[in-house]
Amino acid sequence: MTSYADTRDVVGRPAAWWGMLILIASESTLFGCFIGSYYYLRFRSATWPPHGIPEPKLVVPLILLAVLLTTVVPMRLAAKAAATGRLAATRLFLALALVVQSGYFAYEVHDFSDQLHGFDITRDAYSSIYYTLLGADHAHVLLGVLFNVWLLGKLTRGFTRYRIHATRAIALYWYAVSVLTIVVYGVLLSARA
Amino acid sequence: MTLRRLEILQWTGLLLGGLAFAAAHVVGYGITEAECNSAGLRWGISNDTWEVIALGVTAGLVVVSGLAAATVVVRTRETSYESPPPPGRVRFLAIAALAANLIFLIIIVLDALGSIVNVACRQG
Amino acid sequence: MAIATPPNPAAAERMERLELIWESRPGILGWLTTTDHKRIGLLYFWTTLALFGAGGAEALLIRTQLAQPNQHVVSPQTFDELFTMHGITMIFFFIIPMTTGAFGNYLLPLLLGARDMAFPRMNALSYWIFLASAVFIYTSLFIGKAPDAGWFNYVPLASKKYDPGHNIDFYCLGIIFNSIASTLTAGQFIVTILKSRAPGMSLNRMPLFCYAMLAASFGLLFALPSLSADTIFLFLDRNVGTHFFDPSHGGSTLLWQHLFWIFGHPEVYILIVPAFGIATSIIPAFTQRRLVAFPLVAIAELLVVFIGFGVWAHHMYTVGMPTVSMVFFAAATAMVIIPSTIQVFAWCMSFVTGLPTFRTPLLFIAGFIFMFVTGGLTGIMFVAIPFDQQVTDTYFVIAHFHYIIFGAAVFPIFGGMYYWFPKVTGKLYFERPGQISFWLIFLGTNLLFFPMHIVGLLGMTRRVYTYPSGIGWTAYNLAETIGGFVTLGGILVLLGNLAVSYFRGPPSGPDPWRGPTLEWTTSSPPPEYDFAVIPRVTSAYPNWDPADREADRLKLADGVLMLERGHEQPEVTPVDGRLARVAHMPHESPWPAVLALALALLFTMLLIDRWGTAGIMGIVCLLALVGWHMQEPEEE
Amino acid sequence: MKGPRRDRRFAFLVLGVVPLAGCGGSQDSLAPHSHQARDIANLFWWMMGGAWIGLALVVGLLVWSYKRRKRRGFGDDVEGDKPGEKRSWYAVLGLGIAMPIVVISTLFVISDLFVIKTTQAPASTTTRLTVKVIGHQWWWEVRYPGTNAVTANELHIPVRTPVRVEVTTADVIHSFWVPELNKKVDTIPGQTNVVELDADQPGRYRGQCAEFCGLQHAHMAMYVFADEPSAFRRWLSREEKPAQSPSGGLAADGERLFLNGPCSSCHAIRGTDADGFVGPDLTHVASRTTLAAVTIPNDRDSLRNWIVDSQHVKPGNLMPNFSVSGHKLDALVAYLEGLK
Repeated sequence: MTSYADTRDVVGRPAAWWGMLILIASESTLFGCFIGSYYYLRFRSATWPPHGIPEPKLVVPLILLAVLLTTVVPMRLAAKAAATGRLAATRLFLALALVVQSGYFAYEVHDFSDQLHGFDITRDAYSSIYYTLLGADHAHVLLGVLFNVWLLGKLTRGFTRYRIHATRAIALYWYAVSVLTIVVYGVLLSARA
Repeated sequence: MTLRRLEILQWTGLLLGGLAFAAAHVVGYGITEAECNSAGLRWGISNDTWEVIALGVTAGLVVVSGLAAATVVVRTRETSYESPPPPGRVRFLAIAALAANLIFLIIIVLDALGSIVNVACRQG
Repeated sequence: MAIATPPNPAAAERMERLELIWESRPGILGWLTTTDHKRIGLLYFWTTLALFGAGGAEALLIRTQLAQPNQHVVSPQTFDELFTMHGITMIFFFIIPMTTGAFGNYLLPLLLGARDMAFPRMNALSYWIFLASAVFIYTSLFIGKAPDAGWFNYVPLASKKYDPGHNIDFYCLGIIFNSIASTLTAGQFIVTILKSRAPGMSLNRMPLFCYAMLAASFGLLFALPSLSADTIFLFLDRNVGTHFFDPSHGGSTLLWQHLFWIFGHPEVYILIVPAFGIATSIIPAFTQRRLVAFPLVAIAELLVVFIGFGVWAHHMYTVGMPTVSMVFFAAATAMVIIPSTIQVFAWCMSFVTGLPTFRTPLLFIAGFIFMFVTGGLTGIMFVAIPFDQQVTDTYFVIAHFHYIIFGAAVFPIFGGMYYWFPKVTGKLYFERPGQISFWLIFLGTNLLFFPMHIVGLLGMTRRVYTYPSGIGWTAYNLAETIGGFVTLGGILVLLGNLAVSYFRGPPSGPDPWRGPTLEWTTSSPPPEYDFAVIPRVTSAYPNWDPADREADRLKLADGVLMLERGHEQPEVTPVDGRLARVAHMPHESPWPAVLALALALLFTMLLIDRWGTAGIMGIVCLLALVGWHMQEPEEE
Repeated sequence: MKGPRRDRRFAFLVLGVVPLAGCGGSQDSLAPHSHQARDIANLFWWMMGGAWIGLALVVGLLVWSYKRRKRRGFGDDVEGDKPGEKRSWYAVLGLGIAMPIVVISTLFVISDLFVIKTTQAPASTTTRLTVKVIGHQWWWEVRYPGTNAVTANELHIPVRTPVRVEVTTADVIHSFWVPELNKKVDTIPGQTNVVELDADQPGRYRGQCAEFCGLQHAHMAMYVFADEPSAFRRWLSREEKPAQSPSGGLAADGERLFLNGPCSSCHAIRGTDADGFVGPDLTHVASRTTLAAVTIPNDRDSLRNWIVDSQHVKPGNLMPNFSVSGHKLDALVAYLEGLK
């Protein structure tokens, strides 16, 4: 217990990172409940998806998924750059990720409204849980996009320890959203089985 | 035994059993849900077989986890659970894990008894 | 040994700087923008106390209506709204916010040796959202549109077809709104407990109160999403036309029950585990003995919540599940009892082997043990599925969970009020009236709840607004009603005692009980910065380690670890509590209140189907968040 | 009958509350009249005995701590702030872990592996009669498959005969519960649940909806009449018959009023054009002992009052008040009272 009143040595992860982890835990549980409900309803219906509803598309979603996953790399690089205080690099990687993510989100919204024309959310239990799950996932992508926009805005006025922590936390959020999206697609596509 | 190894055993003891139990609980319930509803007619799975498999595996994991905790408790009997970390904390959490795994194991056993003795899908 | 009087001029000068850095803005504005965990704790305390009054009034109205058969004190509709609001209020707006929001906020940093929560502004936000949600849900009562399908709100009774009014929409939105506040509290409790402990407080040296809060927070964090999903589904079913709960379109009414009880049963443990924490704080102080079997009690507090997630379907034994499914939950139900038996006997052995002085706080804990064991034993009976199926939805169940919720959750709250009253006010309460209040409440509650076991076995079902005479229920119901009013009397004595003591009580000094934990090392009431020196911790009972306290005094003299340079507190590693970094804490901020207000408007717009306006409010919330984060903790 | 009642009295004294004279009433889960209900009741008595022992143990420890409040620890282990720690650990491990695990596991095995077999839904082969009970807000519709018999709120079964009761709902979730005969079972939309009734002596057993189902949940009771098999067959054959219309006079006016008035839009009377299905089937309403789901007795005054002012008797029930009086009311009542 020596005099470390002035110590600024940094061990372990900042509270901000842990806070983000908590948010992720809470949101993942929400998705867990949606997914549980999905299968609960599925077990109760003889045909899934019900007659008259097309099986969920396979190819396009997988391609989109791949696109979204690629953005994990720049996010990771951004976090690393921030940790070592390389401002320009951080901005670059964030911007790169943001472009791809926005593109992904834009297409998904378009695709979502397309499907709604096919079969409406008020059609039956399948359509209800299908759109709820998909919509919730898209909403989380949107939140991530907003995070990145906000962070880039912040970084225009340089680094502070606070912003470095924010970068780490938001990167963590994106890893989680990517995993979440994989799981959600997995569940929705399982209707083909 | 090195502290590092004790650490690993202690965390195994603390986490493995709990996770295994949680998984088995959800899966075990899910199996019955699936079999005893219209979907199950299509899949035609046998409740007892699946339950016994799931619960057997889990019981194994819980036992492993319990043994890990027990090892740590034995190996650290010289230290007190109130002594400074890491050793004190390792012993502390190992003692806790031992109790936890015992409880998980009993639940798994009772689950198994229940799903074997009772007729699957008979409304209770 | 308060660190109120600095030992030398240098130290005095440093403490002045601390005062300046941490002092909060004066007046109303100070309270609106505060991020001080103690002030937020007090705000929570007064708000939840008021709501406790509301819930109690509802309960007494219910008891008055049921005092005699075939009475018409209130109309059936009013009765339904009363018991629904009673449940919602006591669970979501009294016990959870009282134990976590009030006790947790005020005490956690003090027991951890921290200066504030890990996320002070988030802490403020959780309070303002809680307040807004309380106003939101109580508006429904005053405009005569209160939820009326029970706090469990089963569909299809709660569906648009059978409940077309806004009553249930108030329920859905109010519950979602409130659970945002609880989630925020839970999340930052977890981070605070993991990251903001005093250096040296490793997991095996953390007070049991903190374990209890950790367990309750994990419970809230993982239980509330299930309720949110459920209420979201119901809101969509009612207002968008989805079919989650509509069997005619492939939905399932039982889906509601599953999701509800996946939240609802952990909820029960979330209600009582913080009370365990209060008990495990009071027992060592008044037996002058470290709690027996510390590691087992610590894990028990976590286990009861963990296993509590696996027992939900024992609320649904009568819905016609396959026997095998029920047995799964019965097995978990059977073993979730073990953590509680561990704690009960650890408490009792501490009583036996320590030197118990039965002052009011310990009396309430003894009463709590009695009530908890009684309710627990009837709980064990629900392991027997056939018996559960016989008595579920009767007054037997009401008796059971009121012994748990009033006996095991509220008794420790009362005990805690007495125990920490000197710390919060700097005054001592009066002992004699304290003991009177205990005995009134103890006898009152037993007279109120015990006969419910018997009328339940005699077949009296729950949620009936009246009952016929001649079935042998009348005498018991009358006794219950009398007991209710006796309990009210006891609570009034308690509040009166504390109110008078606040003005007339003798000064308490920093440590009237020779308490074991860190809050007793600082002055009463504690300074804004809680501790002048980040305390040294080498056990779970730091105030009983004279060497460490002496070390603190020396550090104060040399100005070590005072962190008087800025709005700072140390962060530690989550497991072994080694110093990780010094964190910069944010200052007071108006944004939490603003954001809560915007959210309240958002939910109001959803309620009255103004989706467009609701969207605009959503954007306002985002802007508020941006404004919030404009202000960064300054670096020196 | 004398035996169980006395020891139940005794038990209430044990429970610490003096019971009413002749208490127990007619909806008493501890006055079993079937082997299922008896098994459940016995289960309870055993559990209650254990519960009292457990409570005594804990209270004993607390009282003991009060008696020895001046002494620390055990034996010579009285030093420091953990006096008597070792023995306390043994107590916690023994009383807090080992003992409850054994006791509760035993309870689990007995109740959830064996007793549950007697109370769970009967296999369709083991019962000799099936009755369909349909929950409505706020009354019970009773049908006897294979016959035309339809009645309400009063369910007749042959005594000493396992009867399969299939419960469903027409609207929200209700719960079918006759505590003296068996556990309760909910009526779930889109699902049929089954419970067995097997009364071991003739009698009238009160039941009540146990799941909150709206405004008049409090007034949704029913009677189960366990008749001797011969009496049951006579009752059933009478219930099957359509109503014979009155030869003339007051009752005949009443029939005309009933069929041309609003009554027939909600109520059915087999053998007439009245085929409403919102309210109970009234073909043999006069043969029932109560009205409005065991809310009021089935006599002339109650019936009159029910027709003109049901919203006062049972606020919120789906039958509006009718402003009929004088001759018309007398006629209606006469007609309904003739429907034996």
